[in-house]
Order: sequence, then structure tokens, then C-alpha cells
Amino acid sequence: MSQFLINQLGLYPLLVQALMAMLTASLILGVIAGGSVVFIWMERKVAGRIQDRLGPTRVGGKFGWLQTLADGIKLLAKEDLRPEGADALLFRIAPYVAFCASYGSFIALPFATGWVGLDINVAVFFVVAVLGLEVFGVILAGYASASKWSLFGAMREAAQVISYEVPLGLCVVIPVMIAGTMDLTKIANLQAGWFTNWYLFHDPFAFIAFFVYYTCALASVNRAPFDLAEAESELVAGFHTEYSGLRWSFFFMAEYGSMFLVSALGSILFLGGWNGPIPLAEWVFGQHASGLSGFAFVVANLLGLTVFMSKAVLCVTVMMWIRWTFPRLRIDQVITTCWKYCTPISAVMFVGVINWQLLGLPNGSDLLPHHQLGVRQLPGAVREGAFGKNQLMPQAQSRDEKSARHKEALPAPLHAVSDRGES
Amino acid sequence: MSTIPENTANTEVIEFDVRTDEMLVNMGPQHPSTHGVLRLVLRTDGEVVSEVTPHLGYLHRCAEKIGENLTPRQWIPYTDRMDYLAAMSMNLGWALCTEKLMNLQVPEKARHLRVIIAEMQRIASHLVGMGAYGLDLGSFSPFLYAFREREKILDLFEEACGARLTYSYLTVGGATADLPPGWLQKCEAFLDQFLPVIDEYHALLTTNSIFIKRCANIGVMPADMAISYGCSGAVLRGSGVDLDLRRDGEEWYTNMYDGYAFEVIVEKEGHYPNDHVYPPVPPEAVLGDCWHRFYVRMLEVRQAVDLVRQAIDRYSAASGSYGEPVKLAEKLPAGETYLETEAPRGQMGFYIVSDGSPIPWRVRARSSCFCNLSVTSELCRNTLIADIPAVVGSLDIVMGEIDR
Amino acid sequence: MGEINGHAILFLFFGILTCLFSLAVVFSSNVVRMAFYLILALAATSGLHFLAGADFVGAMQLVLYVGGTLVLLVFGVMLTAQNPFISLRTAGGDWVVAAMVGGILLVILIPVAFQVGLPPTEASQLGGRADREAVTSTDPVSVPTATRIGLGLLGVPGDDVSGYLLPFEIISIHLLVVLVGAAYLARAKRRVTVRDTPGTADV
Amino acid sequence: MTEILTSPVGLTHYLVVGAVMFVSGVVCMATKRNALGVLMGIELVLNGANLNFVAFGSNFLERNPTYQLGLDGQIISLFVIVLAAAEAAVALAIVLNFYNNHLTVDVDRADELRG
Amino acid sequence: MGEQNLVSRLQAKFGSKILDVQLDAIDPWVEVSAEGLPEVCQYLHDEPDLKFDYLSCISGVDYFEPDPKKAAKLIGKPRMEVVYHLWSVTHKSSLVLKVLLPRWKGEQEGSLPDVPSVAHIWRTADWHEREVYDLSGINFTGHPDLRRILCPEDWEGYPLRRDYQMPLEYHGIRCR
Repeated sequence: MSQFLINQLGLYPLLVQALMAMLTASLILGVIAGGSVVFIWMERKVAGRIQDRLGPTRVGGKFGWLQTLADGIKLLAKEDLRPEGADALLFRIAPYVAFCASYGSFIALPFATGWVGLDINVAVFFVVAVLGLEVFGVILAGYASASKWSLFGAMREAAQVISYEVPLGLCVVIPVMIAGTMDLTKIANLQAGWFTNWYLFHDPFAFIAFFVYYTCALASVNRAPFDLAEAESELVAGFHTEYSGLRWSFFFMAEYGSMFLVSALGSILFLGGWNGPIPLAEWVFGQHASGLSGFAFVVANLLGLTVFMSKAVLCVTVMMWIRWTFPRLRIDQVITTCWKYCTPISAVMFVGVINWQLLGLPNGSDLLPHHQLGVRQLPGAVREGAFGKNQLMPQAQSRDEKSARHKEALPAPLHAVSDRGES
Repeated sequence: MSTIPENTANTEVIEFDVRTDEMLVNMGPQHPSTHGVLRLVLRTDGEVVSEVTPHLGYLHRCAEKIGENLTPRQWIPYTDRMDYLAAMSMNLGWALCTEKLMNLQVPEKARHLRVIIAEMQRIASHLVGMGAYGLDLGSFSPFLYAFREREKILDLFEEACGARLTYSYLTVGGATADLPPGWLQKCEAFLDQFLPVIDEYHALLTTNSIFIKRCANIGVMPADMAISYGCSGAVLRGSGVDLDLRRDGEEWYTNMYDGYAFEVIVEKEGHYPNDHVYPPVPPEAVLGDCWHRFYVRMLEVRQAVDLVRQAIDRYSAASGSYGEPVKLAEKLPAGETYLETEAPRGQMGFYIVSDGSPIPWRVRARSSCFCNLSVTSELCRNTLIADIPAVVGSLDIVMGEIDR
Repeated sequence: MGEINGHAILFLFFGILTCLFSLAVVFSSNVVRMAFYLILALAATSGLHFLAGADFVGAMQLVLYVGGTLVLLVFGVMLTAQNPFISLRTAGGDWVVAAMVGGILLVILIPVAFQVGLPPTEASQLGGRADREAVTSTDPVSVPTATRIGLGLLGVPGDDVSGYLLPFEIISIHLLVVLVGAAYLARAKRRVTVRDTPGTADV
Repeated sequence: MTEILTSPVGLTHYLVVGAVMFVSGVVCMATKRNALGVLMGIELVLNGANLNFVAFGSNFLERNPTYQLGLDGQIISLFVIVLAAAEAAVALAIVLNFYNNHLTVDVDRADELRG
Repeated sequence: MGEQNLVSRLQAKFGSKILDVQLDAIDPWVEVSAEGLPEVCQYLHDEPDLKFDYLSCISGVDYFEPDPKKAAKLIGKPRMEVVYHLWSVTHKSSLVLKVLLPRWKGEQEGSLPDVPSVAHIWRTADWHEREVYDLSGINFTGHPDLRRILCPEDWEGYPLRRDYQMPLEYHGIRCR
């Protein structure tokens, strides 16, 4: 599209780049803002249904579709309070720090082949890193509020997030290791085909690793039973006790944004991303979306987007289900869970997956016969490339050989797509 | 974050990892988990609470002073507002106490009616206690499940007396009205559908491993401590003290339960009565901890269901009056008496002193929660902040009764 | 010259942010705000890393520095803060000395920067040509570096990277030692006199 | 002025930013009496140096090919980041320890060893 | 009769500290002198076959009629009574102790009558005594922390005394 603007309309390339960047940014903003509106509505509905209630039923029709919007307007109209003793600058800026972290990590999150804000080849790393920055918003909010309850919340958050980043990172590394790349788009495309190709079913260790990942993700985005930072029965509202109105809603958006983000990340890493349980696009179009172009590509990608969104939303829903079912852990139990259970388990899973790969044991994709539509062979090729014997014990090679090998390691269609993704 | 000057007069030396500052934190009177307007002042060092000082009186209305200006029947609505979650039991306690002073025996039918109502009230009250405890530990849904069932009891009460919270139904001489026709069938239908729901509560809370982690071995209260602090009800029995006024109380009160078959819910030799039908006690739980207090309450719900069923049979079989209330300004004999009854939250005592006029000289309400709460500072010493809602919630207090 | 260069705009954005927040760290007197500005400065630095094509280092900077080290730092600030918003005033003399030192360093460093970073002469233009293309292309971070860095760390020398197995192992051991040592230091027990709680009359 | 926007980003740009960071760090270390402030100064200094390593190693900057570090620059900066993390952990432990003993984090008060 | 037996034991042991006994009342009670109260309580608490280990309630009752026309009728001479309701968890028996006090110490308005505290025997007495102090105005000597409990710390007067007048205002809040 940008090529079209430059060539046909004769627009200044930089302007086009800026326009495209703004378009992407606002699309992502739309995802996170619209997402939180939907998720907050969903949270209420889910909570309502779990608790034998109806949830919102009035605003915007039978299902209360517009309830969140109405609440948003109410929040906008609320007075923006600031405690007298608060550190004004930090108090004002903290919600935006939290929100920006949540928002920033969406930049590298692909929604379908090529549909990504910025195609970074260390996307996994980037997403986890930027998401980890959300803790600063919480800490600053807790500290700047000049309230003891907020401070307690901030201290808990800091301790908790630092701790859980370790097992979370270990679990994230497992699919990265299986795929041999940190590029989320590639990781997802490597799981194309039947659902047995998903890294969840790659081997027993990866299967367990997903649940450890999910637990740690719950903890790192502060959802029950790990919502210690805002434990309302102990700390009133924790770090956002003193917030109201728009700033408070920014914390909320950040929370729901991160919930969606970790769910989406989990579904890309373990649940096959935008690949459905059956290779539907391959049957219809004869090829995986990454190998298509033009209208078929868009259709296949839209299908993939739907699948991806449903997986992520399903994960979010399970988070809600958990929240409305379980009591809250105590802070020492949360930290114990991390260091005594999650970290050792994820370390064992990590080692287990390494050995599974090294020993060349059969993996999930061997369970079902590979369908013969071309794409299935790709992951195998990449696995060879990334983890073949010659790779583990490489000899000195000339530059040409090496780059040639890198080229062949990546499926050709992916090259094509990543090129198109930019245009 | 105010630092507290160290008191050098009364010191002991202990070892510390990282020296942090102590701070005084106000928990309440506006705090989600202090069950109303209780205010706890915590002295904390990080997450560890070294001292808890309860401050009461935010709901103090001096009901006892009001009672010196009203006849006993007129004071009944004021008893409603003590333990507003178990108003029927408050009514009953005061009515029985006044009847004891007047030496007034209620008819047989009224006796069984009172058992039905009192035990239904016990169910309703424990449901709130259970739900609110779940809320204290961060589990929201059981609260609404509990309220769903409680609503049904309130519907029944509303049908009987027209009120849903402050009933003034049981009164001196019996009750203000007989149960309406068809009420017993509805009540039985409710009990039938309610029994399986109890198992749901057990599944959601009692046996939930996070729940057990949060309250097993927390706030352990030995039996002698419970007795010394005058604890009562589930708090006392949760510590393994075999005392239930329905069985052990004064004759004037136990007569009401004469002929009823029930066992006091207390652990004996590692077992609760009929514990094969209940979820087992987890190995982490220690007698006298929060979990046991909660468990006793849950078993009492089940027990109350049995008692209501027995009472319904007896009530249907009994003939005669439901117990007309005495005259509003009935003259009281001179003298004084004290009677404790087993209300859902513990032993609710009333003391009445009369000079022979219709208006008592002095009335006094001995609140069970008042005594139960007094143990907080002892139980919460050197716990974590998160344990405070767990401990206070397990005492199941109602501030209306504490502050009177 | 010619068109405005997107890369340059982004560089200016992140570079100015970095410099501004670094200076803010210096001139802020509140420790928590200092930490906050430091976070922003380092985050902007990671942006510079991305712009220089070092995406792995940039992400690492975010994870380790901003996410790990600085949370620790903020934690330390909170643990050692006696009153809500501690601020430390710096004496005038200190400022003078520091300004002198800083000024001298700047005077030395900036000319060096210009000397070392002189644009390539015509003779060496050939070497930079291909890269210039990359610079002006839409995406400066599309060349993966993580794999090559990983191989380098495993001791596999490549065409533009040497083997670093020994330093890598040494640093691993070093990290472990540091972890144990820091834990030991922070947990060292000492005797502290605290207030006994009243109202414990025995029965 | 427009030249800075139109000319490609070069090594100099990075070196200047690095120099500013480095000097800020040094000044920070010199002026702050809070141990944590000094620690933050050190972080700034390390990052300034780090930026230079990355810049020298980058393929994307206009530079004199004499000063080409290749990926080694990135690896060294990785080591710096990791070591800085370790350094911060130890320094914080020391600060906490110091705070335990003196109830302050003022570095001027750490003078027991003075003869 | 159990109470008769108990009373004789107490009288034999404490003699003049047992001032009066009323066995015909609905709840039989024993009047104890203020000085002898802790001793008697300790005995009742410790003795294995009595073991009154549960203090149900402490009540302060003010026998005073401000209206002289009604005063002489039934209530007797003006006095304060502190009533202790004891209960034995072991033996399921109860006992009422009473301590009769002048309304004001030395008949001086404003100086509270003294009773020794029993908070060291039953911990629950701690709060109950605070409540009686707060509402009825009785000074429990030896109490670890005798403060108002239900009324605000700076409240004036003792609401459950018969001659209590509600203050007109409290910190600018109109009271009546």
C-alpha cells in the first residue's frame, strides 16, 4: 500500500512512512482500547454467569453491550483526585507508564502472517521485555500516592513480578527453542497444519510448560489468584487506591491489555497462533496463508485472525473463570509458588525439551499423517536447520555457505510474506 | 510511613534480616474487610504485623440506655439492630430473658415455632458468614451463592412477619403472628433443595487448596485461651471446647430444644460428629485455626437443617396457640435475671433488672462478637497483613452487635 | 543532500530523549524521580540500540536493565527510604567540582566523537555503500543478529564475530557467585532491639 | 540545521549521545551523596560506554570503516549489561547492609575505615 | 442445694469478704466486698470442683433515682452495683457475684468508685471492664489499659448513669 501511495500518488516517502506508522499505531491502539472495552464487558458477563446473575443487561440493549462505554464516560466525567502528600509528577505519569508498557508490547505482536506492527526478529524477547515494564507504572503509582496501602501494593507487585519473570522467561524459551527462531510470525507459521503440530502437543514437557507459562502469565499480569498488588480485602485497592477517573481507567486498560497480550503470546507460542486445529486454509486454497498472495492471502489471513483471536479470547476467559472461582493467595505463598514450584518445574521442562529434541524422539506432529499440501514439510526443514547436527557442532564456514544455509532454513513463502508485510 | 519512636522501657532483642521501618496503618473504619465499621490500627514492619489494636464504637447507639425507657416488647426492635444478620436470634434471646423474669412459659406450638425460626436464622446468618469469609480471602463468587440461598430464607421470613432484615417477630410471650398457611411446605422445599448446595460450598471453599492454605494453621487459638477470652459459638467450638448452650445452657433455654436430637459440632478425638458425610479435615489444619472455625459453621448449617426438619414435624403435630404476645406495657415483677442463648455468632446474653414497673430499670446485652473480637490482637500478633482479614473474618463479627 | 531521513528523525528523537533524561537524573534531587528518569533514559537507549541494528542488545537492555536492574534499584530506594519523598541536596561546592570534571570530559569526548566518527572519505565510500542502502530502507532491524550472537557466545567464530565461550562461562560463574554473595550480604543477620508489645498479661 | 535530518546517521551521532550519557553519569556520581544515586550514575556511565560499543559494531551507521567492530561490539555490550546487573545486585546488597548498620544511605557517612 | 453448699464454702473461706447472699432470687447471687473480689474470683476460677473459668458478663447497674418522689420506692439507697455473671464450662454451672459501691468515691461527684480489676483472671474482663468504665463510670484498679471503648476517648460523662445528661454538642455536632 505504501508503494502504491509513493508511486501512484507521488507522495513523499517519509510522509507515507509516517502515515503508515500512525495507521499501525492507531490500529494497535484500537485493539488494546477496544479490546479492554470488550474484555471488561466480558468480565462482567462471565462473572455474572458464574455467579448466577445476568451481568449488565440494560445499557445498549439486551446484553448490556455498551455498559463499559457508559462506565468509560462516567470515568471521564469523574474528578481527577490527587492526594495532598502525593508526588504530583509521578502520580500523574504512572498510569501512562503502565499503559505504555502494555501498549508498547503490542507493537511486536503479530495478529496473522505479516499483520504485525513491527516485524522484529527477536519479537518474543521484545514482547516479554516491554510487558515487564508495566511494573514500573504500578511501583510509581504505589510510591507516589503517599498512601500506605498503595505502597504495600507496589512492594508486592515489585517482588512478585521480578520473581515471576524467571519461570515465565524459561517457559517462553521452550517454544523458541523448538522453533529455532524468536520471530513470532515464524514460530506461529511453523505450527501450521493439524493441531498436533502445535507446540503444546510437541512433547510432554512442552505440554506441561504451557500450563506453567499460563500460571506465571497470570501472576505477571496480576490476575487472581495472584492479584496481590490490588488485593481489595487486604489493601483496599492496592496501588490504585488513590486513583480515580481517567487515570484509574488507564490502569484498567493496561491490565486488560496485558491479559490479552499474554494470552495471545501463549497462543502463538503453544497453541499454533492463527493456525486452526485443522488445516482449513490449505484445503481451500491449496496452500498455507504464508504462501498465498492477493485476495486469497487476505481471506486466509482473516480466517487466521479469527482463529487467533478466539484462542486468545479463550485464554482470557479462562483467566476470568479462575478469578471468579479461586480465593487469593498470600504474598509469601505467591513467592513460594514461584520459586519452589514454577521455577524448578519450568527448568525441568526446559531441560526435558532440550533432551527430547536432541534424542530426536517423535513429537506431536508425527501423531497424525502429514497432509501433502506442501507447507507441512517446512517446519521439519527449519528444525533441521536450527537443530541439525551440523549446527550444534559447526565448523568454520565461509560467509556464503552460512548465509545460504540461513536462507534455506527459512521457508521461501515466509520470505515472500515478510517482504509483502512491509509493503 | 510515619516512623514510630522506639519504646526503650519494654524491649526485647530479636534478630532481623533487613531492617525496615515500622509503620502504623489504619485498617478501617472504611475498609472492605473489616465487616462494617471496625477500625484496626496495625503496627507493621513490612508485611509483618507486630501489633493490632481494635477500636470500636463507630456504630454505638447505646441501646442499653434506650432500653431503660421502653418496655421489653418495645425494645424488641432495638435487639433487631444488634446482630442484624441474625435478628431473630436477638429477638429470641431477649424474649426468653424477659419471660424468665416474668416466669412465663410459652405454649408448646410457640416453642417449636421458635426453633424453626431460630435455626433458619442460623442458616441465613452462617451463609453470610461463609460468603463474607470467602470475600475476605479474595473469592467473590461464594458470597453471591450464599446470598442466593439467604434470599430464599428471607423470602420465607418476609412471608411470616413482613420484614426481611429486622423482623421483631419472636417476642415476649411467643411470636407476633402464626406462620402463614403453606409456609411449612415452602420451608421444607427450601431445605430439600438447599442440602445439595451445601456440598457446593464445601467444594468451593472448604476443600479448596488455596482456601486451606490461607486459613489452615492461621490464627490458632487454644481452648484455654478461647475460654479465658469468653469466646463463644463457632469460635469456641472451633477450638475444641464442647459447649453449646442449646444443650448445656440454662434450663429455661434448653427446654426449648427439649426432645430434639442433635449433636454439638465439636471435634472429639480427631473427629467431628458424622464427619463421614462431610469433607475431611485437611492435614494442614490445626484445631483452633481459622479453618476449623469456618468448618464448624459449615457443619452447623447442616445441623440446623436437621433441626428445622424435626421442628417442622413437631410444630405440625402441636396444637393450641402459637403464643400470643404479652401486653405492650405488661407489668414486670421486681427482680433481675440473666439469660444466655446460643445465637449464630455465639452466646448472646441479656440481663434485665426490674423495679416492678413495666419499664425495666436496666437492660444489658452481652454481645458474643464483642468477646470474640477481643481476641483479635492476640491472634493477629506477628502475622502477615493478609492474615488479618482471614482471622477477623473467621471470627465472623457483626459490628452492630459489638457496638450496640 | 536530499530528503529528510526517517532514520535520522528517529535517532534524533531517541538521542534527545536519552540526553535529556540523563541530565534529568543528574539534576533531580528526589531519589525516586532519579530512578524514574534513569528508566526513561535507559529505555530510550534501547531505542538507539534498535536503530543501530542491535535488536538483540536492545531487547536485552529492556529485559535486564530496565526490567531487572532498575526494579531492584527502585526496591532498594523504597527499602531505605525513611520518609516518603527523600531528597538529597547537593552542596554548591560539589556542583562546581562536578561541573568542572564534567566539562573537561565533555571537552575531551565530543571532539573525539567527531574525529572518530568522521564521515567516510571517498576512498572508503565503497565499504559504506551497501549499508547506506540499508539505512535508508524502511526497516533497519530486519537483519537478524540473535543467531550470530548466540553462536558467538557458544564459541563459534563467524565472519564478523569472534568466539566468546570462555568469557561467557566466566560471566555465568560470576553471576552465580554474585547471586549467592548478594543474597548472603543482604540477609546477614544482626541483632536489633524492638519494642515489645503490651497487653500480654498471662492468665 | 536541516543537515542533521537529511544526512545519514553516523557513528558521531552515537558517540555524542554516549558522551553525554557518560558525562551525566560521572557528574551524577560526583554530586549525589545518596549511595543509590551514585549507583544510578554508574549505570549511566556503563550505558554511555555500551552505546559506543553498539555504535562501533553497527552496520547501519555512516562511519569510517577503520573503526569496525562487527558483532563483537554487541557481544561486549551484552557482557556489560549482564555485569551491570550483577554489579547492581551486589551494590544494592551493600547499600542495604550499610542501611542496616547506619540507618542512612549517605555515602559520606561511610568513613569507619578512615584513619 | 448446690448453691447453698457453695455459699457456705465461700463464707467459710472468705468470712467477712462475703457481705450478702441471696439464694431466693431467680439467679442466686453472692455479694462480695470490693477488696475481696480478686481473691474470691481467683478461688472460684481455680478450684477444680468449681472452675468458673468463663466470665460471661460484667454489668454496671446504677441504683439512683433523680426524681425524689419515685426514689424511695423499690430501688433502695443510691448505689452502683457491678454484677459478674460466671459460668463453668466444665461443670455447666453458673454463679452471680455482685459488688456494691457508692455512686461516687467519698461521695464526691466526679470521682469514680474503685473496684479491683479481674482482667488477670479472665482476659475477657479486659474489654468488659472497659465498657463498664466507659458507660457506667467505675474505675477498675489494676486494669492494664482502662480507656473508653465504645464512646470516643474525649466523651464526657457516663451514659448509663441515671443522672446522665446528654451533652448539647460534641465537636460542633448537635447532640440533642
